[in-house]
Amino acid sequence: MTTHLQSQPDAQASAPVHALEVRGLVKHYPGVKALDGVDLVVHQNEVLGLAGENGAGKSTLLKALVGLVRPDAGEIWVRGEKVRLRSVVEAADHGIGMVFQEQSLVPNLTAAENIVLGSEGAGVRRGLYRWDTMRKLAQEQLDKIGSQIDPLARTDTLTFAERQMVEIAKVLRIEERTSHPPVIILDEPTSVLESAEIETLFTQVRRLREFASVIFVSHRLDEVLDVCDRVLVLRGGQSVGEVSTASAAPAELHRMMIGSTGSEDHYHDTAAERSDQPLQPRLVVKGLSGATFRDVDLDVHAGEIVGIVGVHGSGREDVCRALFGAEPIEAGEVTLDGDKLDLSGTRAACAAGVGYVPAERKIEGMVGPMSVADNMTLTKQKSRCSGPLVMPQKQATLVDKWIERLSIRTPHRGTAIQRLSGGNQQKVVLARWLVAGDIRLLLLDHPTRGLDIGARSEVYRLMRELANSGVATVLLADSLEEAIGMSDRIIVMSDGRATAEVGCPSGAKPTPLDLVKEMV
Amino acid sequence: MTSPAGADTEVVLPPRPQPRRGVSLRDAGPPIALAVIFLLFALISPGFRTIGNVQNIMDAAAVLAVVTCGITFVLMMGSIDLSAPGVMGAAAIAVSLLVANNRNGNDWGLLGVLVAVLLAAALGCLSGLALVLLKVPSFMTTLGVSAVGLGVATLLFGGVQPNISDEMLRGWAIERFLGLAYLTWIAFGCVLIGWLIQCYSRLGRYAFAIGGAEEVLALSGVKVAPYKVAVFTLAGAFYGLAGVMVTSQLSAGLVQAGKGYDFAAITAAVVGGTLLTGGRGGILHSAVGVLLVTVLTNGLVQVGVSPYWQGGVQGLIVVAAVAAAVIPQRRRNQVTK
Amino acid sequence: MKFTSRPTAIVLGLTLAAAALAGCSEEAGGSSSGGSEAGACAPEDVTLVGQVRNESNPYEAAWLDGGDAFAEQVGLTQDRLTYDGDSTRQQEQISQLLAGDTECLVMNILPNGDSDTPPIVEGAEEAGAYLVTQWNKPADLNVADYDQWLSHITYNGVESGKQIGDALAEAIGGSGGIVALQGILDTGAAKDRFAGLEESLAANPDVELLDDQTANFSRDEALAVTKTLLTKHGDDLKGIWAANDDMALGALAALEQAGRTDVAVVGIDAVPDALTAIEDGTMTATVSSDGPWQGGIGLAIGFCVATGELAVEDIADEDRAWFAEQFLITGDNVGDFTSPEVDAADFECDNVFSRSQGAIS
Amino acid sequence: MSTPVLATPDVGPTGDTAPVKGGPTLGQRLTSFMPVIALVVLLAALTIADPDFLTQRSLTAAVRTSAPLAVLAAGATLVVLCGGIDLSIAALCSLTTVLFAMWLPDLGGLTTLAAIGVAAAIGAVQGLAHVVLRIPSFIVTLGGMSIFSAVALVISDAGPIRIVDRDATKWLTLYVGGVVPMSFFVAVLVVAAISLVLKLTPLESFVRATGYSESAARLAGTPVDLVKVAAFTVSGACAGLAAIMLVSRNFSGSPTMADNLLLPAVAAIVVGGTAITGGHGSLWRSLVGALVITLLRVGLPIVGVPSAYEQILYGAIIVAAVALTLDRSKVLIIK
Repeated sequence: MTTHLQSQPDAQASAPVHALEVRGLVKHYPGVKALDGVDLVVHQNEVLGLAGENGAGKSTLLKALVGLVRPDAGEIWVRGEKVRLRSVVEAADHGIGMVFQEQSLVPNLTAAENIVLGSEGAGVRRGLYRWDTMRKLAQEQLDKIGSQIDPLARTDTLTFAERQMVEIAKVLRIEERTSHPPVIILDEPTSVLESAEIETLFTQVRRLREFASVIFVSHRLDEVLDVCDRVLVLRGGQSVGEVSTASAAPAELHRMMIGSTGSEDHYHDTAAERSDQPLQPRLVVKGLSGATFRDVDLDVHAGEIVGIVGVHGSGREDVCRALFGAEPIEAGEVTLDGDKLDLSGTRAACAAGVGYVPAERKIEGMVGPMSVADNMTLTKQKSRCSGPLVMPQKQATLVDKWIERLSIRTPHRGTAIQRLSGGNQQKVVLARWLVAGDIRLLLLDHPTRGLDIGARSEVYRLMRELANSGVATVLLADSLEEAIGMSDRIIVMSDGRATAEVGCPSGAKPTPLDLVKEMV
Repeated sequence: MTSPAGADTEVVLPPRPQPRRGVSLRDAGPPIALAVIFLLFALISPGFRTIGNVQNIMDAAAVLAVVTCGITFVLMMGSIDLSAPGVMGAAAIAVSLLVANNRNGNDWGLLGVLVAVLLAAALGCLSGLALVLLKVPSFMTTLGVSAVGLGVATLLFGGVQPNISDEMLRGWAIERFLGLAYLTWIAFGCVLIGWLIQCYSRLGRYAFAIGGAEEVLALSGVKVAPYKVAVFTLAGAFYGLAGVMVTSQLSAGLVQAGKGYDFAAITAAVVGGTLLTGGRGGILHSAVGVLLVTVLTNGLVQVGVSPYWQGGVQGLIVVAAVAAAVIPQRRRNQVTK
Repeated sequence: MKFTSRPTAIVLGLTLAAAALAGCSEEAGGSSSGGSEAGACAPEDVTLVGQVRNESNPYEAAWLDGGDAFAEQVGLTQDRLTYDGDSTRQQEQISQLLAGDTECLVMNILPNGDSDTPPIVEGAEEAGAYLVTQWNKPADLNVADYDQWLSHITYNGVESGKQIGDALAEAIGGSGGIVALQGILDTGAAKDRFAGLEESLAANPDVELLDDQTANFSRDEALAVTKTLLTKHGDDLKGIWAANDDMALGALAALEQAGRTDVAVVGIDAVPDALTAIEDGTMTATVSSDGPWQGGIGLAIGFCVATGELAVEDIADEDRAWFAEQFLITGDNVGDFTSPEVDAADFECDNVFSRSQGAIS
Repeated sequence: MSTPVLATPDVGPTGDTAPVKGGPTLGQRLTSFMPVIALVVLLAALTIADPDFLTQRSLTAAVRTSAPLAVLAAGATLVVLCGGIDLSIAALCSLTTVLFAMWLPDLGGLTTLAAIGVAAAIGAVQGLAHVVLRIPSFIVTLGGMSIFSAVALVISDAGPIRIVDRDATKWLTLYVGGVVPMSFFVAVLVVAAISLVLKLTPLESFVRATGYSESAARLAGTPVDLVKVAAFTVSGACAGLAAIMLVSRNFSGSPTMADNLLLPAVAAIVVGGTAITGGHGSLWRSLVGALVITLLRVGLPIVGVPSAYEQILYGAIIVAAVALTLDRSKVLIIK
């Protein structure tokens, strides 16, 4: 048991004063105990990692620290002073600021405005903007992190990564509010970043440590170990232990997070039953061209997982959407099991047994206010209908069956899907294509984005099982490792064309470096 | 990069096009439509292409322009405002009773105008307060406030038409500067002020931001509610001024001074490129929209289209103009509300 | 407000179906139909109702005030109803009114348009309320066919349109171009008046109608339309014929703004502002419609019948639908009309038809 | 977990398939009945102001009055549930009254069906314009509003057309069971029929998915475009039916007859608690909303509120009613 539970903080002992300390924080939601007595200490000038599965209470804890959630019990101490945080502003006044996981910038304002939003200071005098001052203020923040972004660019013209930089620049504004060293919380900052920017970010985090304390949350454990001084592990709303990053390995962290020894085979690469591959590929794409891709050839056999990798702007997302009929094509022919696939719209694709899991789950993947059951049966009417009529009993039985089969954690099939955790939402979205049992081709666009290790692992297992049962899968992976781990074959795309194909059989996987060479 | 597991599939940053600061197709559509329609009418009708008629179009657009200035800020927030008829009616009656008139001995002059505009602003404020305090959608609060405004106007009206004899206010509609009535210059002033507010004030920028991503403002510690109330108040003030302008044109205070201006202004704003979902467009877009609508109205009369058909032709052209603007930008999975 | 469960939905559906089968009837249960005995009412039991479009225009406000004056004369009060120029709302109010106590109900109604009159008449007939309508009535609807519809009063719109048309022609010297501002296109008043103008044009062949546009009886719209017409026709335009005074006043404002003083304007209704304008010489002519008298006379006829001083059978056929007296007002006689007063004598039971200019043909 | 995922799940006994029980709480049930509560409160207030108001005759009249408004609102509710708005209903209704009156002499008994059919077709055309050209529904129907008005004015020669043969609409003036006016009964029937169809088929989830999140619905293979066109078609058909009710009431068709019902109809939808942003709400709510609006339109003046105060009260009450009925847990940001 390497878990050494944190010693009970001693209120009398004034030294050393911690930058931030949390004692016995409790938060109930209807039916869920999100926080169950969490303790946490952040020292001056350290980077504290926070690890835990989805639903472990990370988000709630962070929200409590920036005043978005009011805890039911427990105390928050900032530099030896007990505080009550009722809003983001109060948290900022105490020097606590957060970079949110969901990008929280106003798209139609300039970067400069976003950076100073809510604390314009000298940028606004008597309600009037002073654009020069504002630009200067924003430039100061951007300089801190060495970013080259034009402060007067509209935010929706920036790339994802640039926007993340703007967010960090924005949160650093709290330095101007307090004379004390600030505490900066980074919630999953790397999930959407490209590797060059991740490196910049890590440099930033290390620079931040010079004058601030940082709480760093990421589902990529190696990152956590890389950049943090210490990692605190949460499970079931409690702090279950902490490790020093000097000595720990990802496997050990993982074990603490899930409470038992994790599977060694992260990607469930069982390589079973794949010898009887039919000669004819299930999906054949010939010369597919659209607005952002040209002459793409692709074939996928039944039971095969084909990964497509490519840099930003390679057009792979659009190819994926085009195969689902969600993006217009200019030329090309696509056949599925020898029949021509109608790409005129999403309906035809669904009818042909094509399924698509979009990357933007919350906007495109699910209908938030609708129930788990309705989300699951939205596509395949025969899964819930008899003739034109919905059979509630049939629907309920089927949905409950799938809730159980995929271990979807939901209070009830009638619960609105937006109240589930990300991993469970994604499982419902996947289940939508499975309920009718007629799925032939599955297009997965970043299916594990924003999911924790446990949830990822389950999604991987599901993909594996589907492939084994004969579904052809196209995967746009979150990382090269994921692509390599999951795929049987990898297509490399760049500038809208498929430029290379790399075999990726079990036991003879290429390295990420091999792929990168093909990509550039 | 110390750990290979951190490597992302998106390794290389492609060169990014410089952020657009210039005019996009979306912004260019309405002015082009305006130019095309203007030229079309000019070709067909000799009466249309006279200087006098162009002056007339500018004068006729004045009131609608001021109303649209107000409504644009509300639309930018993603809200909607149907309160113009009531607010304008109340302001029109109020101002006609406060300046020199045939009903009472008041002769407040410019102060009367100010009080009427303040009354209108207060009504606008009421819409905003109901929106943020009662959490009732603006569609309903403004509909309610419009009824309240008409009620107040009817109360003040009291059965006898108030006619104004105040020379200053009457002069606004009659006196001309550089060929245009003072009212038209006031409208220009409103557009300019509106544009300055939109670009250089926190209120304007926040209104824009509320339409873009309201929840983000809250996360950044901005209290949105006061700005919403302020935007509705500002819109009310614009309607009030428009009510005063109608009074000046007619030399009389009418309860119905604002009849029809709600939908006319929304049409103008939308035709100009302001989105009903908020976050896009602005005062200058709306100004173009106002001119477009006014040119249409004027042109159809000039060309001699039957009065029965005018409304229909106007509706058709508005739909066609918007369709022409959106068709090049259609996407397969686009959301259209 | 959702079906909470399927059984509820089905039960509800079945109930509705059963109810439908249960049968339909012509009448709402409990409604006491049929007319009340004429003359059965004590004066203090009579309910007086006046209904006009809205109180926010001077003519109709004066109408209701006239009704109040009559009510006061007989020691009652008048219920003032307005429907904001909304036909459906007028019908809704009437049907609600008739669902109440209709025993001694007297209604003086200004129907919004011709088509609104028949349902009001039928409703009153069925409920037994005494009804007088004014202005709008379909030509083929015969008042004498009904017992409870006592009378329909209007002004001869063709005549008024012609009178002001002639006055306009005279004012511009018998020749030149004029434009017409029409009222709400689907009202009888607008059509009759325009027909009158056409008669006048036929009689004055040198007067040319350059354009006709609608301004919906509205001062504001008339302003905008006139401005456009002024630029369109320029100096060819010598006169403006407006179907009511509000539009004429809007046209005057447009002329003032354009700096034109050489255009003659005529209207109809004799609202106070128009009379002032005629006194000032900026407007040429209008035709009187006496709002306060109209507001009182309808109630007076109904009151007389309800209290038994007048019997429906005794009303001559030509008094069931008649044109009220009207005058062309020009600069010469405007002084006589500037302060209209309600004359109590007009409302005496044997005097109520004294202003008749004959039956509507 | 060795079962192949794709095997069609065998339907076991239902008892052990429900993991957790959970239904709407008392509070949620209360919120869904708020429109009814608002209606009762309003009725009580009117009765206090004038005790004669609460008679069976008077209520029958009110209910009969509300029928066209209820039908108009019910149809438009479908469009609102899909996330759009239909501003053309009133003008389309006026146009249909004219068509009905013009066709009646030739078509006789078939006129009702023909008029509703044409109104539905016009609605469908608007729906197609909306989904094919991707023009916001606000603009399409705003344009439709002026176009239909113009057509109605032209074909009717700008005047009312009287109905001589009243038999074709007589059925609407009957009373069911002696108390319930047939027109209201039909309105309830229409609402029930549409609600049942929605409830019993996947359409309800299509409509809601489209309203809550159109892009997600589309990517789930939901027939978004079809659903929208269908919603506009039903809205058009309802406008047609409302037109026939108006004709039965007025014995004539007129090009401006229903024009003033637009804002009351939208108000009825919102007062019922349907979210103007789409997804959340129901037709039943709009039916109750229509009753509330009708009571306000006719009740206030009848109980003797002077016209100026009546407008002020009307404004204040509709805002208060929406404040009561809107279920804010379903709508995150109020615009």
